[in-house]
Amino acid sequence: MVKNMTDNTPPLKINPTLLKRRNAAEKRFRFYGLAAVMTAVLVLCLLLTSIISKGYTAFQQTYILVDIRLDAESIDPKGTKRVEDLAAASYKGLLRNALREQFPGIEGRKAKRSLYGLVGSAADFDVRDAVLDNPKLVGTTATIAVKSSDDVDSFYKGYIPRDVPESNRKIKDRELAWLDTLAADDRIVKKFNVDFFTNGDSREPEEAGILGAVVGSLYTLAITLALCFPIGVLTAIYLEEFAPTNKWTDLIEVNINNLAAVPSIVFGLLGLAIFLNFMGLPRSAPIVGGMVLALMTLPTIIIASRAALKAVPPSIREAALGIGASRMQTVFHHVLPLAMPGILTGTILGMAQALGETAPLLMIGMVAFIADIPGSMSDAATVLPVQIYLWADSPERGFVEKTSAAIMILLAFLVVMNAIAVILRKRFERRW
Amino acid sequence: RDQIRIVGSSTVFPFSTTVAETFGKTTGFKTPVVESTGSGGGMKLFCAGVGVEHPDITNASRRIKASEYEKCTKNGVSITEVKIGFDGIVLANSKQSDRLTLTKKQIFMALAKQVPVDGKLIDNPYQKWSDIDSSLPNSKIEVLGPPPTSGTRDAFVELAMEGGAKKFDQLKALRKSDKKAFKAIAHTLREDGAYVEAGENDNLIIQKLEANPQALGIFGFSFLDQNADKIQGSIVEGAEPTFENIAAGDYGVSRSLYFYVKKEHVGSVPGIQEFVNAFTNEDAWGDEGYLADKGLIPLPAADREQVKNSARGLQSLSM
Amino acid sequence: MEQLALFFALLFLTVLGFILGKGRAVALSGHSDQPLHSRLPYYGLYTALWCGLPSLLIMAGWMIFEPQIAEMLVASQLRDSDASITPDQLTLYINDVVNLASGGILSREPDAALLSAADNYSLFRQISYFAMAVVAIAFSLLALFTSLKKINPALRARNQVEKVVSIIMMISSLIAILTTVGIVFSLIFETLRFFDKVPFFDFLFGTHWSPQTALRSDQVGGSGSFGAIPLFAGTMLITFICMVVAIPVGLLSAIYMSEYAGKKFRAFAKPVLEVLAGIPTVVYGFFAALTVAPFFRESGTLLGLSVSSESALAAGMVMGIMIIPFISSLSDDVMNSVPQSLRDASYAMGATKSETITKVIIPAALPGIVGAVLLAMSRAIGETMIVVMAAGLAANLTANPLEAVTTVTVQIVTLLVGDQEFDSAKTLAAFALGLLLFVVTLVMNVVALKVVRKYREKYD
Amino acid sequence: MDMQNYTTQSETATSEPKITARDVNVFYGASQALKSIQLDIGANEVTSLIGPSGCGKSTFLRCLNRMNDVIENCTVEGRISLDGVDLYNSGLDPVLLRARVGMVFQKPNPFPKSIFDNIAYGPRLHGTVSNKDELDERVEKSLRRAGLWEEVKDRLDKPGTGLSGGQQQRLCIARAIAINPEVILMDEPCSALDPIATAKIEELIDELRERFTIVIVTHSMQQAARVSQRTAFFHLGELVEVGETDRLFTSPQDDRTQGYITGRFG
Amino acid sequence: MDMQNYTTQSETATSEPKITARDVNVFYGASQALKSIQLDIGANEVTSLIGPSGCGKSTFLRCLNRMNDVIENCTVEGRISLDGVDLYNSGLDPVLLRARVGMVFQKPNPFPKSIFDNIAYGPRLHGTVSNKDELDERVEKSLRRAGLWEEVKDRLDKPGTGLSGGQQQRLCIARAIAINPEVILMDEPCSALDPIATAKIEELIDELRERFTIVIVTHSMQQAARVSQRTAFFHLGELVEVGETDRLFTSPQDDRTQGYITGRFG
Ligand SMILES: Nc1ncnc2c1ncn2[C@@H]1O[C@H](COP(=O)(O)OP(=O)(O)OP(=O)(O)O)[C@@H](O)[C@H]1O
Ligand SMILES: Nc1ncnc2c1ncn2[C@@H]1O[C@H](COP(=O)(O)OP(=O)(O)OP(=O)(O)O)[C@@H](O)[C@H]1O
Ligand SMILES: [Mg+2]
Ligand SMILES: [Mg+2]
Ligand SMILES: O=P([O-])([O-])[O-]
Repeated sequence: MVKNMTDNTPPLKINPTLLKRRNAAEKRFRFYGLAAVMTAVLVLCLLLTSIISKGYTAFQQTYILVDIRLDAESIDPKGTKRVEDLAAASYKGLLRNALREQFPGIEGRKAKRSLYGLVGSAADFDVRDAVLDNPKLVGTTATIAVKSSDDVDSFYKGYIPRDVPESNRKIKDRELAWLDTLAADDRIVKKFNVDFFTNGDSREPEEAGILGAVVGSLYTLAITLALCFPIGVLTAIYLEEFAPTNKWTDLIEVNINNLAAVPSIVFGLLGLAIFLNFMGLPRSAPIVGGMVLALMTLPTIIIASRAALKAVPPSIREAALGIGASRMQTVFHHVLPLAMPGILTGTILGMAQALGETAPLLMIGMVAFIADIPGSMSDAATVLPVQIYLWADSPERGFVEKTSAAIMILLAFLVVMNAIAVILRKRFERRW
Repeated sequence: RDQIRIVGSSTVFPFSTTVAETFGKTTGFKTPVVESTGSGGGMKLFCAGVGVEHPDITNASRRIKASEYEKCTKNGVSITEVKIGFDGIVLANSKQSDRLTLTKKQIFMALAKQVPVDGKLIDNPYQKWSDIDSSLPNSKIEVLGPPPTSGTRDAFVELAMEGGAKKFDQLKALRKSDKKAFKAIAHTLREDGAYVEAGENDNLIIQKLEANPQALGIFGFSFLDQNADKIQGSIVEGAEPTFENIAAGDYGVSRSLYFYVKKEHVGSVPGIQEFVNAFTNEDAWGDEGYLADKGLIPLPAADREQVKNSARGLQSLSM
Repeated sequence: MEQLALFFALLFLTVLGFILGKGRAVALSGHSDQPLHSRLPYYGLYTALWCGLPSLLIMAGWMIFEPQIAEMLVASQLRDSDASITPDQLTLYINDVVNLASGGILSREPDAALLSAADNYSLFRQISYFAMAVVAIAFSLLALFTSLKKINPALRARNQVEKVVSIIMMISSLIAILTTVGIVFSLIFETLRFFDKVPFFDFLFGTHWSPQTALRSDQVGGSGSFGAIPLFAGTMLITFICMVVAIPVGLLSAIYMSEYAGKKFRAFAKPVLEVLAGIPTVVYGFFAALTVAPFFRESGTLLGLSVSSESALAAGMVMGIMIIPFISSLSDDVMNSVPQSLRDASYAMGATKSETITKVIIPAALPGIVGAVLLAMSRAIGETMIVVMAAGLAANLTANPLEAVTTVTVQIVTLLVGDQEFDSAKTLAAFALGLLLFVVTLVMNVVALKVVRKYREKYD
Repeated sequence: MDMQNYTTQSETATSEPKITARDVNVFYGASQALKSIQLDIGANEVTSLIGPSGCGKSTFLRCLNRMNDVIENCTVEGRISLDGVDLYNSGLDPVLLRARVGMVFQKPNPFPKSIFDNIAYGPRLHGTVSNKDELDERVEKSLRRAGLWEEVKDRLDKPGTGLSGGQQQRLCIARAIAINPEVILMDEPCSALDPIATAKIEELIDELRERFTIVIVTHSMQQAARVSQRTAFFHLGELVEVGETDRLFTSPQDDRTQGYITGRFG
Repeated sequence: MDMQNYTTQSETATSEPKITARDVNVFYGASQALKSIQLDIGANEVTSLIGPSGCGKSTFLRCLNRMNDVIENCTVEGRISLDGVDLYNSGLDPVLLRARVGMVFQKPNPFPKSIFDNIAYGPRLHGTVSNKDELDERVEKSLRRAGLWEEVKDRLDKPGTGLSGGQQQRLCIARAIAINPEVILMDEPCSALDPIATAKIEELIDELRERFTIVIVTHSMQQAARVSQRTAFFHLGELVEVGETDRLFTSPQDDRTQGYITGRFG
């Protein structure tokens, strides 16, 4: 053995140029980090601003106050005053009469059509609702607020400029004059658009609502979460903590990673083949959509959970095993809680993806026009991204703001969904 | 199942859904579920068989093909065809630029992959509209249109491109001798960037047109109708794409829209007959019906009468 | 809703099983000199599992098969009375019967036969429900008694319970395998049909992709228009651009959040970034097509570059933004769980924070980070909407990010949702593309696994 | 090899052996860490394992409660039995084994939980307490016996990872004895402790010995002499010599032992 | 308070003080771990810190190279200076400080890298070696001085985490001295070492003292007596007494010191 190893190297001389470089590198690194976060946040703000600025107007709706003569003969000829009879009556004619009375002297079918076009195509239902609310109105002349058409609505929201040539304008000069008269009479009012939150889909922008899609998303994602979270976490635990390390486990691992790269529409094909054609489940149903999305989300959760489990230091496992805990107990008492933040992150990302996905649903019939609000998991339903996709593809101009508003609802949905996971994740977080 | 299921063309989708919604509101039946699967996808589902798991109606932006008909028959499906109206396919650009006046021949020259020049077929050499005809603007040829998988594109090449190709004597001769070769030339759009495959979201195309006044877009008439304040349709063969021109058949690039009813389901799935009646009602598909507001170009009144009778009588289609 | 009642009944029995099982164990531990093998709750769980699991499975199975049986019954009845009816008509007839029985809307006035069939049907359903309830509850009770009887100090209750849990775990991991099998099967037949029409090598090595041409000329594949190379090249190009954006931004964000930022900032920034993953892709598509792409085109024009209005660059970049949270959040989590003692060791050597991060923390967290990057990349490969809207659908074989390209996934989607024909090569190509992509990513993942194995550092 | 051989190498335990190890070989991957170890560990006595760093003491200790199972590339050969039951080949549940054979690890490894929960984990796990009061009592008693109670009684709900090195070590001792295992394996339990705390732990060991069997790894020969009845000396993976502690320290039979205890070793 | 006060409490260092601590208070959250510590640490000598477990030795040590900065709720008050430069309030770069003031932690914490890379980490970081040969040489020398070379020379590319407890501890010592810091802080560097390895490390410390300043925490009073010139006794967060090692052990002035070194403490 070397006895004399006395070291004569001088104490560490800090090389000032190197130190300067290192410090500069440090500053740069930190700055890059902050810049990265800020870039991402900035882009998000940009996106959100553009969505909100386009969509906030959808929460308001323009109404026209019309004096309607609700003569009993046409509404309630038998005079029963029963709700069913009042509901079954036709109010379209009354509304049209009222409009003609408002602007007497309009001749010609074209002119009449454009006059009727001032109010929404389902404006007669506003009249009906007013009558049902207060059956005493029958026989009187009442001032009732009816929805304006989407063009009029757009005009009052400033989407249709006044000072352009008539040919470039959706509201023609004649209609403009009528509207000005109405406005001068204080007959144009804006109200909060309740229908947007309580209606299902419609082909008329002013009637279209988001509720059907929200309920559909709720059902679908409930199924997705109920399936993919437990299955994903259990799979991750099995692979990470229990499975013997051999070729098979490698195969499963590669396989799961690979599933993440399978285009989502292929999951739709799978769902079509298995759930619809083989198992005979109903088309367009949230239950099928939920299962398909669960299969799609599974790899995300598994991969994130495995990474989180792997990151728990072995000494903690040893401590528990050394006390006589079984592997299962060790995992569920110690490892899993410590891995929870990562698992929840995976869940957040996976569910966010599931919430925004359209392509796989195409194959199983959820990209559809469905006006009725789904009442159960096996009723036909759409989901929010599908609604957005359909509205974005509609020719009517009024759907532009609805599309953005629907995106806002989807993001709100996302935030609420994530909030729970984010709070949980914070509670589980600790360093060791 | 007590709800009608409709699948099929994305072009017919807006009309079909409008009728479905009104039908749901005004009758005791549930609102039909309408899926947008594309004409071909719809046919595939529709012809797969009879039974609750198969759709009752399919929409199509083209007539059913013989192969599809055979498949249907093979699977025991007998169908009633309902032609509902026309859709104009328009070439449009931003109002910031001048309106174009084109012939089909010019469209062909602008968009075909190979064009005859001095008797020889060569790769399309035209980069600017003015290269084709000096009366056209001196701007780059840039046309945004649907991908090969779209029915709209099918119709466009058939109507505009083929029509243009026929104007060349050489190609006309070829058509007689070798129909396939002719079609291959007439139907192949150039792939050097002048024709941009822009997906099937027509609103996106319109917004892209606004951003890029040089560009032309290809899409259905209803989008032009709704966005008349921003874009203008090019005049083709002397006719502007207006409601009246298309309805009268003056505007050459237009196609018929259909839906097909599965007869076996009538009487089993509630409401099919009533739905057909609602669709073929003047309130809906008439000259002043609500579908016209949505951009559907109605059939001439006589045709309407005839189609209505055959549809309501559920006459079987035979090919 | 009757099923729900039964479900709750079984749930009740399960809870009861737990209580009784535990109670029996308590009693045993009271007057038995042999100590119990497991803790008391495990005996409860043991009984509960026996009470609940099998009968719930019975119930589930019953509910899956019972309607089929009921319909078969109606069908056989009908066939007896009318032999000429075809199977297709049968399903419609059954639909009527079911509608009638469940009080739904009817398509026609019910005739006597229909009414009686509906009566029979509802009767059968009632009997069946009753039978199911009896069987499930009987089984549950039986299991309760036998398992209670089995409880003795030597019963390895914990091991039994854990065994059940581990079986459930194994089944869970089987689902991933089954999904893969399902995917392969739902692609393979169509793919084989496709290769009947298009030669395998033309598809694999062809450099021209134009499915429409081939179809219209009715001499499919002859022109070599089904060459998948441009699609895979496009996929690679876009994915590459996407990762060039997402990896640095994501990783640096993760580093900043886990190592530099204060608790509050992190608690705020992390969920905010995660919103990026949840914005629907249509929104990104519009953003890419209407904001980013024109911006590139105009800047390109200023620089004298020709940038097409649909470019791989715009689509890739926006896609990169979308997948940032996949990298940032997952990497942040794994870096956060690197033990503090390792940081201490590095700091004490006079390392700056950034040196500690790059030399100690990232290597220690590498498997997790690579996993996150692979996951993000997978998402990029699978994304459609943004590419359709911003990069177009034209299959160009180019490495120039300023040109339009298309990706495999986009082609799969457009082929599947576009106008299709039965058995045309065009439609079948979607399946072949899907399968080929599957194989390609599989190879990629195998390589990645090998690499990670090699560089893995195990701490503690 | 026959039994005669062993006795020359390792005197039989003073009492009936609680644990017997025969021909134990341990490998980490390809490298052998323990070579053919034969050792009896007597019941109700303290056996100390001594030897230079890296000689395999911890490895041997971890064989006794099968903690080596969790190390990926570690293989154990040979036969180790507890009360005559083979630990490795008789289908014995390692979980039960570890509940009977408690362990204090060389590096303190408290759970990232509160001090209370650290101690309470074992009793809760094995259900050896029936109510909260008993649990409180058990926690307090364990902490007291490990000499930690006074220091932490006001902060039982604070994380165990926020303790000083020596406190963590005592916490781990308290955690191990809280479940009253039959055998306690301690890997340098006093390495981070001051003399007073050490004395306290030694006292504890002495007290535990009356009812339990204890194996302790230590580097302090004084400590080995103070607390153990028998001592085993390991060197380079071999068990060089084992015998009554007094005997081993006063008249070692092997040169290597001699060298080690007189500090002449190199 | 004036300077007079300090000298009564803590004799001035034998040589010019390298580090001076004045009025140092350290808090973990609300609880105070160190109370008004005044201490001078002389250059080129070994100062040992002794005291019962949990009294704040590690905490004090970690103040000297600002390792407490990384503990979330830890606040340090008072003034500590190295060569007259205030560590906390003068804008001194802690990174630079830590390069000059090396540390060996109480719990060995090797990087999950190869043994070679563990040692090479520091020299590479500070660019103190210019080529591979020099680096190899530096690694070998450091390992030799820590007495680990013979045991690991064949497995330099194996992970440092696969070493035994004592080996890990020596690895960490080797890692710290590989960058030749001016001051070396060692928190119980021999806790997991056998007597021979301990002797080796003590020899190293003695040798290092010639050119460096060393602060060592130890529980072994013998070790403190053997290696250190000055000893400081901590108790319950207070610095009770500090002085020349011989003096402190032979004639402690404080009762508490007396109690601790004679082992009567409770
Ligand atoms: N991170 C922390 N959070 C809260 N309290 C702490 C933390 N670290 C140490 N303490 C407390 O501060 C006091 C001093 O701890 P320190 O680690 O300095 O003790 P020590 O003298 O090194 O003891 P030992 O010899 O056991 O290592 C102890 O009471 C300890 O519990
Ligand atoms: N996980 C492991 N992988 C590979 N080798 C290991 C591992 N653990 C220990 N070894 C090696 O096995 C030998 C015995 O290690 P062990 O931990 O049993 O020593 P020890 O006697 O406890 O030493 P110490 O007193 O230093 O703790 C050593 O050479 C060590 O390097
Ligand atoms: Mg050891
Ligand atoms: Mg300490
Ligand atoms: O959906 P298509 O109308 O294009 O078939």
